[in-house]
Order: sequence, then structure tokens, then C-alpha cells
Amino acid sequence: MRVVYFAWVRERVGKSDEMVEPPAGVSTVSDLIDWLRTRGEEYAYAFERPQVIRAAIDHAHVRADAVIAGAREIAFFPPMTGG
Amino acid sequence: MRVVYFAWVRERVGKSDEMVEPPAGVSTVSDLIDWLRTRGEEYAYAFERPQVIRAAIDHAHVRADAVIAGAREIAFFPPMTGG
Amino acid sequence: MTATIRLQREDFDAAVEQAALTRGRTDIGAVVAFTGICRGEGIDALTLEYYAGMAETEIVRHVAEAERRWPLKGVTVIHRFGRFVPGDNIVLVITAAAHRGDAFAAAEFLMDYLKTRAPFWKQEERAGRASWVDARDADDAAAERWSARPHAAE
Amino acid sequence: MTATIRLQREDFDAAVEQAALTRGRTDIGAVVAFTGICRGEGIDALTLEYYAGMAETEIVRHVAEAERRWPLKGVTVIHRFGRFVPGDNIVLVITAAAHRGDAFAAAEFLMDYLKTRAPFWKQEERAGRASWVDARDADDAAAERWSARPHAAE
Repeated sequence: MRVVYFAWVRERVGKSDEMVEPPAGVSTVSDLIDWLRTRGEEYAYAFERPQVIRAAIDHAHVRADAVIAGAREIAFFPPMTGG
Repeated sequence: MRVVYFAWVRERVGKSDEMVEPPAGVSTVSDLIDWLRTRGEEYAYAFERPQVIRAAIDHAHVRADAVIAGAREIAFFPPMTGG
Repeated sequence: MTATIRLQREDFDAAVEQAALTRGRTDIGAVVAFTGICRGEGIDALTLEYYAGMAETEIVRHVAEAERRWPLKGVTVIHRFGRFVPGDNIVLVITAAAHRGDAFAAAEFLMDYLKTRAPFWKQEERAGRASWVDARDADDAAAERWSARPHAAE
Repeated sequence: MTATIRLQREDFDAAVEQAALTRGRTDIGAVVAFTGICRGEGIDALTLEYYAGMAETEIVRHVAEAERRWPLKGVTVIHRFGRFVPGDNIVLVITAAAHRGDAFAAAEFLMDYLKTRAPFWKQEERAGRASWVDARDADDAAAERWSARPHAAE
């Protein structure tokens, strides 16, 4: 699945998007964050406060407990500041 | 004192303004309306429902019990429909 | 605060007025521009009469009240009078503030005031017959206004 | 209802957009146009990043929601992205309705949404240093959003 990052999450991870293949057992957005954090310092830094990170699956806001099975694109970003 | 009329009050009275000299004892806006109603059919018609008539003294909204002594200009009009 | 208040027969240009309010400024984060337009709905035309002198005084007073209630950077109120056909502009209220909540609240406050308390009266023409527009909300307020409070000038 | 939704780098002209919404119509009595502007307050510039694809989808969905809640005649939402200096336009929301209450409510609803839920992020430049703008209100909402409701996708 494709993972995309925005704002300071993107800056900390050091890339705007990537393809990932999480192992079996990674079933929710929260699981995916936990798994990403194991992938290196930059991920640990980006997701050091998972409670402030927001997520979207296929362009729709989701909660941390949303199931990721079947997702084409998962996005992680900080609270939004548009308008 | 000068009395001015607007909208259907003006149409019913048949003039937009006039100078009046109410007799002693006419001390409030309400008294003035009662006195005007005695001046002819057109006034009786214009003020037939005094509770819907609004008044202003010298460009400021006033209630029916406002004292008219010292007023330069008293206005009578229906509820406002601007905006 | 910049305040522009005009009563006029001619049309207004909301863009020109808004530009005049914001030009060269960097302290304004939110501008709300309300335009009131003559609607069709079976009417051929609308004629707006107003109390010259009092209307200006009252609007100035309510713009000052809006400024007292919300931290505004600028306000423009333009109310037209005369005869209107459906689609014509009638009233423009622009409020400028640092934050949007203040601009929205002040614009609504000023429009509510203009609708119910500013000395303007609308007459409609339907099928060639003219009739004065009823002020339902204002009627309710009127009852309260005329209630017996001794010598209570507003 | 007429709905225009655009995300763009270039500036917008509120007057042109409002004219496009109201031209030739006689069923519109009230138009509210909100313009969000880049404020100074010590910042040199603002950069706005957004999530292409999701932003459009989300705005379309919320315009539909506004239309469901209020009887609207037209809505325009234009959100710019890129780099802004103080005084630059950032966002335009125009709502048109028969009555002013509906136009005001819908414009506020859409702006509240754009501020807290649309996928845009602001970065400020102060004295040559860039920092991401904090979303205090959004943080509060975030706590609620991430609360434990099993499999509750929004």
C-alpha cells in the first residue's frame, strides 16, 4: 500500500510518500504507526506523539482504530490549519 | 414642533410633514397620537392601530410614553423593513 | 477603525469597497461582505423610502456599537434607496477583523439591526399594485418596544 | 444549486466569483462572501501545503452537507496553496440564499470546516525561520476524533 506524509510528518520522515508492505498482524492505523516507528530514527521522531497524528484512508479521515485492509493510500499528517 | 410621517402613515395622513402646536396636556408621544387622531379622518385612519406605530424624537427611537417637551422633530412610521 | 457609511440612490461595487477597506493593510485576516439583493418571487419592483438624517445617525451609532462589541479593523455600510427591480443590489455590509468569528458576528449584528431598527420602509409592486411590506419580526419587537416603561426613551 | 470548488495557486477575484454566482438570477436575496487573508503580525510569509485529491473530495462533501442543512442557491469555495505574503488572499467562501440567515450560517459552517478538517497545513516564516502553525482548536478536536470507538471510520 502507498503511504503519504504531510507537513512536519513529511519533513521528519524525510519523504512525501512510499510503498510499504507491513507484516501480518498490522491491521489498524494504530498498528501501522507502531510498525512504522520501528523502521528508523526518522520514523520514531515523526510519530513520537502518535496522539497528535491524524490519518486518512483513501482520502477520508479515519480514527486510529480503523482497519487498513484493502486500503490503497494511507496518509499521515498533523492537525490541519487551513482556511 | 415639526411632525414627519413615513411609509403608509405618510400616505394615510396625506402629507410628509407639518408644523403642529398641540394644546397643553399633550405631554407624551401617546398623547400626541391621541390628539392627532382628533384632527380628521385621515389622521384617524393613519393612527387607527396606535400599537403598531413607531415614533422617533429628534432622530432617536422612543417609546409611546416618551415626553415630547423640547422636541424639534417627531416622526411617526410603521415597523421598519430595511436591509 | 475605518468606517464608511453611505446612503445612496446609485448602485455600489462591493469589490471597490472591500479593496478600499483592506488596501495596504496587513492586520486584517478576515473580511465578511454581505450583499442584500432584491428578489423576484412575483414582485415587479421594490421602492425603498428612508428617514434622511435619522438613518445616518442610527447606522453610525450601531457601527460604533459593533466596534465596541468586537475588535474590528474596518466596517462599511452602504444602503441604497429608490426603486429596485429583481436582481438589483440593495444593501452592502463589510466587516474586517483579525479573526473570522468577529467579522461574521459583526456583519450579522449590523444586518439584523438594519432589518428591524433602521428607518427604511419597503413597498412592493405586484401586478401593478403597490403595497407596503409587512415586518413580521419587527412587529414582535414592536410590542416589546411599546410596552409600559415610564419615560423610557431608548 | 450552483457549486464551484477550486484549489489553485493563483489569486482569485471575489467580485468575478460573486457575479458568476448571481448573474441573471432573481431568486437570490442574500450573498455572504468571506475572504481569508494572510496577516502580518511578525510573519514574513506563509506557505500552504495541501493533500491533493483528498482536499477536493472533502470540500465537495462539506459543500453537499451545507446544501443539505440550509436552502442554498449557490456556493463557491476557492482555496489557494503556495507561498503568501501578508495581505495576500488565501481563501474565498461565497454562499447565496433567499434569506440572509441561511447564507451566514452556511458560510460560517464551511469556514469552520476548512479551518479544522480540510487537509491544509500552514508554515510560517519569521525572521527567516520556518515553523509549522499550531492548530490549538484542532488539537482539542483531535482528542475527540482519536477516542476509542471500535472501527469507527468517519
